[in-house]
Amino acid sequence: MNLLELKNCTLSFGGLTAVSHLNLNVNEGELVGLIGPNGAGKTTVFNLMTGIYAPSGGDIFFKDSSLSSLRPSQVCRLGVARTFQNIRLFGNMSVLDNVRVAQYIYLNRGLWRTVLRTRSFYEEEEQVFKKAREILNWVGLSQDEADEAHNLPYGKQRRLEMARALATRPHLLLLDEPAAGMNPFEKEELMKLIERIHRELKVSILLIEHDMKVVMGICHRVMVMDHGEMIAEGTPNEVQKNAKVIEAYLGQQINNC
Amino acid sequence: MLKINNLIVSYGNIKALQGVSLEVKEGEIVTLIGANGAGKTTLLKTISGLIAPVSGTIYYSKNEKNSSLNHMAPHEIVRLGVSQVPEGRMVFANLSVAENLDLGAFLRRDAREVRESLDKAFQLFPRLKERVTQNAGTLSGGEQQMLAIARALMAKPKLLLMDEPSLGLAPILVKEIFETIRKINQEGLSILLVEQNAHLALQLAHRAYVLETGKIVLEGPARELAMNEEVKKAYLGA
Amino acid sequence: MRKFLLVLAVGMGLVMGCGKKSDDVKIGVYASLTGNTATFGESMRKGIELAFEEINAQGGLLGKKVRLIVEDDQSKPEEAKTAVVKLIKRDRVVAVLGEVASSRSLAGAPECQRSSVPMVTPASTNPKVTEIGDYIFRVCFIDPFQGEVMAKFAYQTLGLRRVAVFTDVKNDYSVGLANYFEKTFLELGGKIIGEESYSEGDIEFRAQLTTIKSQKPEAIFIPGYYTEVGLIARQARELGFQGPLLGGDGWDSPKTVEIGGSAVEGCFFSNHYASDDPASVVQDFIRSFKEKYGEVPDAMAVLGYDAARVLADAIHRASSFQGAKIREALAQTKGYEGVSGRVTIDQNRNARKAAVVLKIENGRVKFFKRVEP
Amino acid sequence: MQFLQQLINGISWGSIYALIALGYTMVYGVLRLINFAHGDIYMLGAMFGYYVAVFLGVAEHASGVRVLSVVLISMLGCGLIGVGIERFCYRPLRKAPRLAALMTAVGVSLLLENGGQLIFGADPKFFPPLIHTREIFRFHEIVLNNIQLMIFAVSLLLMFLLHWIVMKTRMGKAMRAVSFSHDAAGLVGIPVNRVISFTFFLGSLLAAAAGILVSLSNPKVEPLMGIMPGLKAFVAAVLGGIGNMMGAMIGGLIMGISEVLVSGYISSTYRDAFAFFILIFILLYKPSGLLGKTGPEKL
Amino acid sequence: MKSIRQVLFCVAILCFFFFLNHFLTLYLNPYYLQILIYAGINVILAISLNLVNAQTGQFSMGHAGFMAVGAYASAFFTDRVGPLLHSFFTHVLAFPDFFSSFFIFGFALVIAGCLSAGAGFIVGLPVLRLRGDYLAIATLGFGEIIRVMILNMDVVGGARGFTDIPIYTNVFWLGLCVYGTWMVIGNLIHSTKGRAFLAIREDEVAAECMGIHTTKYKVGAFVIGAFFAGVGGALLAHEVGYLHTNSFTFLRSIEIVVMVVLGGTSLVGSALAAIVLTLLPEVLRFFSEYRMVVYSLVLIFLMLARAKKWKST
Repeated sequence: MNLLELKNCTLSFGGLTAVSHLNLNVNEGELVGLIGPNGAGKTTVFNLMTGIYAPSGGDIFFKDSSLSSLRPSQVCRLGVARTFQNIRLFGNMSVLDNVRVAQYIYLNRGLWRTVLRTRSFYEEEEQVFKKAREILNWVGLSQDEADEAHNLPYGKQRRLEMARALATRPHLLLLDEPAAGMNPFEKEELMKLIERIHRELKVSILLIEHDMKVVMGICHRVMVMDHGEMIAEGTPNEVQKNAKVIEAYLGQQINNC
Repeated sequence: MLKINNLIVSYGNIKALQGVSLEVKEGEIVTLIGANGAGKTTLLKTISGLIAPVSGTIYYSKNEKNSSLNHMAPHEIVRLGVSQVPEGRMVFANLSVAENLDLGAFLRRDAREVRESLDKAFQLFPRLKERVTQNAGTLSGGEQQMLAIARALMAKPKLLLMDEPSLGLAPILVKEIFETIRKINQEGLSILLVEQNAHLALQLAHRAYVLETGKIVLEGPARELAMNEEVKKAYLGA
Repeated sequence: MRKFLLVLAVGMGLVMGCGKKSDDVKIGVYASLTGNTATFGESMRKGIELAFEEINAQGGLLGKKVRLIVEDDQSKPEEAKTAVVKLIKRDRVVAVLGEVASSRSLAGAPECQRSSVPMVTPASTNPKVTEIGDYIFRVCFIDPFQGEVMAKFAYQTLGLRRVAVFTDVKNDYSVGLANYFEKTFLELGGKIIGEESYSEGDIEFRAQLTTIKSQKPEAIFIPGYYTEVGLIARQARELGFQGPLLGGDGWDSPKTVEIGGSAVEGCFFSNHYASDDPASVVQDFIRSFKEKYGEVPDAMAVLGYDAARVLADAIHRASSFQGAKIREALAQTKGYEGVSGRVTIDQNRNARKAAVVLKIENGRVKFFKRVEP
Repeated sequence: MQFLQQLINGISWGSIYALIALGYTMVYGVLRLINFAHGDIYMLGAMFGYYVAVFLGVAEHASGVRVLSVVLISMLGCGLIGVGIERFCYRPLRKAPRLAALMTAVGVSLLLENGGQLIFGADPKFFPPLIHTREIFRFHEIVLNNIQLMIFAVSLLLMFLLHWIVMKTRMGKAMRAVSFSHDAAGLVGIPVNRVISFTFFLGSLLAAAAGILVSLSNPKVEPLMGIMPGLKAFVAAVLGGIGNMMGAMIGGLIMGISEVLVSGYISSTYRDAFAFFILIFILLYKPSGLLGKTGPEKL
Repeated sequence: MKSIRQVLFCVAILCFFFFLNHFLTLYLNPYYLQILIYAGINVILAISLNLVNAQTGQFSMGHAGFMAVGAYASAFFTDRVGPLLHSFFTHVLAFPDFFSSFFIFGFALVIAGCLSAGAGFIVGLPVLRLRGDYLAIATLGFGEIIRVMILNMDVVGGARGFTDIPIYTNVFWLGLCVYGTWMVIGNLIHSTKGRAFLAIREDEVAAECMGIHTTKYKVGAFVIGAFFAGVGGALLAHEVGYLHTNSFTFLRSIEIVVMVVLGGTSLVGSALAAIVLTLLPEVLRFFSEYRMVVYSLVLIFLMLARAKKWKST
C-alpha cells in the first residue's frame, strides 16, 4: 500500500528547476533508500515532503491526503518526521528537553492548565518525561540526558536527532544522510539502529545516503535521482547494474568517506 | 618547518584538541585524517590563529628563523608564509575572481611580483582566467576550490594548510585538485592536508597522522599507514 | 552574572539606605538636568541657585542657611515623581521648587499636595498644575492669559486678520498656548488660515513653512521654545516669507536672536519682563547673573529666580518652616516686586501679573507694550 | 509649484539621511552590528565644527582655508573617535552574541549624549555661518539656495568617493571581504581589525560631514541633535537593505522626501509614524529591504 | 482536594500581599516604596519581554508601545468609567469604598492587558515574518506608530498629557502582578508546551518540523508579552497619576531590552537586571548631573564584564 506518494512534482526557484516531474512512492513498512550525486535534489525532495517547500507543480500524498498545501507542523501531525543533513538540534536545550518538546503534538492540556498547573497537567507532563526517557534509553543516550545538545559528540548528536524525530511517533521517518561524517564503526552501529527502528517500532523509513555500503546493506528498495529527476529504481542489486545509474553515479570512482 | 607540541584547545568546557603534537618538514605533504568532529578543522584554525589554544606551542621556522605562532593574528601568520585553504572554500562570493586573487596578495607590496604570481596562478588553473571578471559566488564548486587554492598561493606561502579540498566535489574534479596539490608541492611548497577521503590522501602524502576525538592515535609514512590494518578497518572500510 | 547582579542589587539597596543629617533648612528643586529639555532645567537651576546664594549671603532664612537639594528628573514625568518623593520623604525639604514643564509638574505636584509641602513652579503654564491642590503655586502667568494677550496684540495693535499657527505638538506648553491664542483670535474676528506643527528637537521646518507660505498669511504665531524658533525664522525667511513672526515667553533667550539673526528682526513675543526695563531689580539681577554664569539669563532663569524669591519672601512672612504656614503666606503674596514683574497670587494660586510684549530690533529685544491682566 | 519646492526640500534633507545611513550600513556590513552611537557621531561632527569654527574665528573672517580646516578637523576628530569606540567598546565583544554588542552601542550612545550635555552644555548653540546663504535660483514660488545645492552636491560627491574606495581600492576590497567572513579574510592575510577600524573611520567621517552640512543650513547644534536623525537614518539603511550601500542612499532619499511630503501635505504629527509605516510596508513586501539580498534559506 | 488547596493558596497569596502592603506603607520611607514600585513594574516589563526576546528569540524593540496602550487604556477606564462604576458599586451594591476601588482597578488592569495583547496580536501577525534586525526595527517602528497615534488622540489628552489619573497602584497590586507575571510566564516556559518557545529560538525550521506551529507560538509570545507590558503600563499610569507619550519613546523600549540582555536567558536574571537598572540611577543621584554619564559608563562596563563570560563558552 502506498504510504507516501509524489505525483509529478516540480519545484523551481526563480529560473532554476530543482525537482522536475518527479514521481516517487514509499510503501507501508518499507525501508527505502534515495541516492544520487551531489546537487541531484534529494534534500529538496525531503523539504517538499515535509512542507518546507510547496511544490510548484504536481501533488504529494500521504495516506491519501494531500500534503502540498500544509505547513511542516501539520505534516508532522500526520506522521512524517525527519532529520537534517547538517544536524539541526535545539543546541542550547538539554538532551531530554529536545526529546520532550518533540512530543508537542501529543499534548492536550491547553494554555490555562499549563499556567495553572492542574493535576491533569502534571499527569501529562509525567507521561511526556517517561516517554522521553524511554526513547533516549532506546537510542542509548540515557546517560547524556542532562547535557546541552550542542555539547554532545558528533555521533551522539546524530542519534539524538533521530530520537527527537521518533518522539513525534511517526509512521514515516525521513533520514537525511544519517551516516555522513561517521567512521565505519559508527556506521555499523547506525545501520543496526535504523534496522531496529524499522523492525521494532514498525516505522517506514526513507533515507538519503551517500555511503553505498549503508544503502545497499539495509534498504529494500533504492531510488536514484539525478538533476532533479528519477533515473532508476529497484532492489539494490538491480540498481547497481542499471546503466544509467552507473553512468551518473556509480561509474565515477566511489570512495569511502 | 612546522612543529606543534602538546596543543590543547577547548570550546567552553569541551576539549576539542587534547594534546596534539605533529610536525611538517620542508617540502613534505603531510596529511591528517580522521572522522567528522575529530578536531581536524580546529587544528588548522588554531595554526592559522583563528582560535587561541589553551596551552601548547606552535613553532614555525623559515630560513632557520624560529617563530612561535601562538598569539599571532591570522594576517601576521600569513605574512610569515603560512596560508590556508579553508574548509568550504570560503571564496568571497560578492567579489570577482580577480578581486579575490588580488586580496590574496593583500600583504605584498611589489606589484611586479604580484603580477608574476597571478600569471602563475592562471597557468595552474586556466579555467579561472576565463572567469576573471565573474563574481566568485557564481562559480561552480570545483572552480571555487581552484580559486581558493589560487588565492592562498597569491600570498606566496611556504606552507599551505588545506582543509578538505575534496569536500562536495565530483570524483573527477577531486582527482584534478589532487594532481594540482602534487604539482605545487613539487615546486617546493610544504603542505598540511586535512582529509576525510583517506584513500586519496594517503596516496598523495608522504607522511600521515590519524586524529581521533582530539588525539593523534597513529602516525607514520603514508604508505605504511595505508597498509595498517587498523586504519584500513577504521578509515578505508576494507 | 546572576550572582553578580544580585550582589549589585543588594549593595545598591544598602548604599541608598544611608543618609546625612544637618542643621540647615532644606529646599528641594526638581529639574530636567538631563534629557531632551535639559537646557530649560539648567537655566531654572541657575536662577534658583543665584537667588539662594544671595539670600544666604544676607543671612539666610529665619536665621538658617538654606541648603538647596537639586534632583534631576531626566525630563521624564515618572522620574519627576520619584524626585519629588525623594525630596519630601527622604530629605525632608520644607518646600519644593520646580518644574519648568507642566507635564512634569503635573506628575510631581500631587506628591507635594499629599504631603502638605508647598510647591512653587516657576514656569509651568498649564492651568491644571495649580488645580491639583492648595499647596501648589506658580509665579508665571497661565496659557490662557498669554494666548489672549498675543491674540489681542495681533488683532488690535498690529491689525492682523489672517494668521497661521505653527505649533510644537510634542510640547504641552506650545499646544496649550496655541489653543488659547486661536480661541481669542477667532473670537475677535480674525482668521486662522493654517495650522502646522513640528516636534521639539526638529531642525528642518521647510516642508511645513512651504505649506504655510502658500496659504499667504500676514503673520505666523509660533508658540514654541527658543530652541527651535531661531531656525524656524531663518527657514521662513529663506523661503521668502516676509511677515512678522509672533511668539510667547518661550522665545525669551539670547539664543533666539543669536540663532535667528536677521530673520527674527521685527518679530514680537510676549514675556514676563523686559530686560531693558530700567528698574533696579531687573538690572541688578541681570548683572549678578552675568557675573556668576557669564551669560545672559533667559526666561527660565528669571522665573526660577523669582520663584525662589517669592518662596523666600513667604517663609519670611510666615516666620516658620511649617508647610501649612508657608502655604498661607504664599497665598497672601501681594505685589511682590520680582524681576519678572509684580507678582500677586490669586485665589487659584496663579500669579496675576502684567505681560509685556517685546519687539526684536537691530538684534536687541526691546520693550514694546505692557498688558495688564 | 509648491510640490516642486517640497521636492527640493526633501532631496536636500534626504541626502543628509543618506550620508548618515551609509555609516550604519558600512559598519553593519563588516560587523553585523547596528552601531547605535552613529547618530551621536553625527552630533559630534557638528559640535566639533562649532568649536573649531569659533576657535578659528571663522564667523568673523571666513576664508576658504579656514572653512576647509573646520570641515577637515572635525571629520578627522570624529573619525578617530569612531575608531576609538570600536577599539574599546565593540572589539572586546566581537565573539559575544550580537545583542550584547548592540546593547553596548546603546550604552555608548547614552554616554555621548549625556556626556555631550555635560561637556558642551545642554543649550543649543549657534553654528557660525561658514558660507553665507544666497539664493541662486528663484522661479515664481520656488526657491533654491546655494546651501541646499551644496548639501546635495557634497553628499553626492562623498557617496561617489565612498563608492570608489569600496569598489576600486584594495582597502575597499578588503572591507567587502571582511563583510563576507572575518575568518576567510584573516586567512588570506587581511588584517581584519585594521579593516574594521578603517570602516569605522570612514563611516564616522561621513557622519561628521553630514553634521556639518546640516549645521550650515540649520545652524543650531546641541548634544541630543543626533538621536532622531540617527534613528531615521538607521531606518533608511534598513529600508534600503542594510549592508547595501546603494540601498542606504536610496533609503535616505525616500525617507527625506517622504518626511517632507508628509509634513508639508498631511501633518508633521504623523511624520515619524509615516516613516515607520513605509518601512514596515516595504519590509513586509521585501523582508530584507529594497536592495537587500534574499535567498531561500539553505537547509 | 487539589482545587481546595489551590483556592486556599490564592487566598494566602492575596492576604500576604495585602499585609505586606500595609506593613510597607506604614514602615517604609515612601521614597523607597516608590523605587520598589518602579522596580516591580520594570520586573514585569523585563520578564514579559524575556518571553519574546530571550525565550522565543524574536528581537522585539516595541515594548514601550504596548506599555503605552495598557497605560492609556487603563487610565481612560479608571478616569472615565471608574466614577460610574464606583457609584454603582457603592450606591446600588453598597460595597465599601475599598472593594469598589479594588474591582475598578482590577478591571482596569485586565482591560489594559487585553488591549495591549490585542495590539500585540495586530503587530505580531504581519511583523513576525521578519527576522533579526529587521524584526527589531519593525517592532520599534510599530511602537513609535502607537505612540504617535496616542499623541494625536485628544480624548486622552494628546500632547498635554493625561491628567487626574487616580493613584491605585500599591504594593498589594504590584506584588500580585509581579507574582502573576512570574507564575504565568515561568510555568509556561518550564512546561513541555512552553519549551516550544525555546525550540523556536534554537531552530525555527526544526521546531516546525517537530510539529510546532511556529507562527502561532511566535505571535503567542508576542501577545502574552504585550499583555503583561500593558499591565505594567497600567501600574505605572496609576502610580504616577499623569501620562505623557514622552514616557513611551523607543528609548524606553531599549531600556527594557537592556534589562533582558544583561540578565541573560533566565527569568531570575531578567528580574535582577531590572532591579539593578532601576536602582542604579537612584544610587547615582549622588553624582547630580553627572549621574547619567556614570549610568551609561556602568552600562558599558557591565556589558564588557559579561563579555568575558561569553568568550569562554
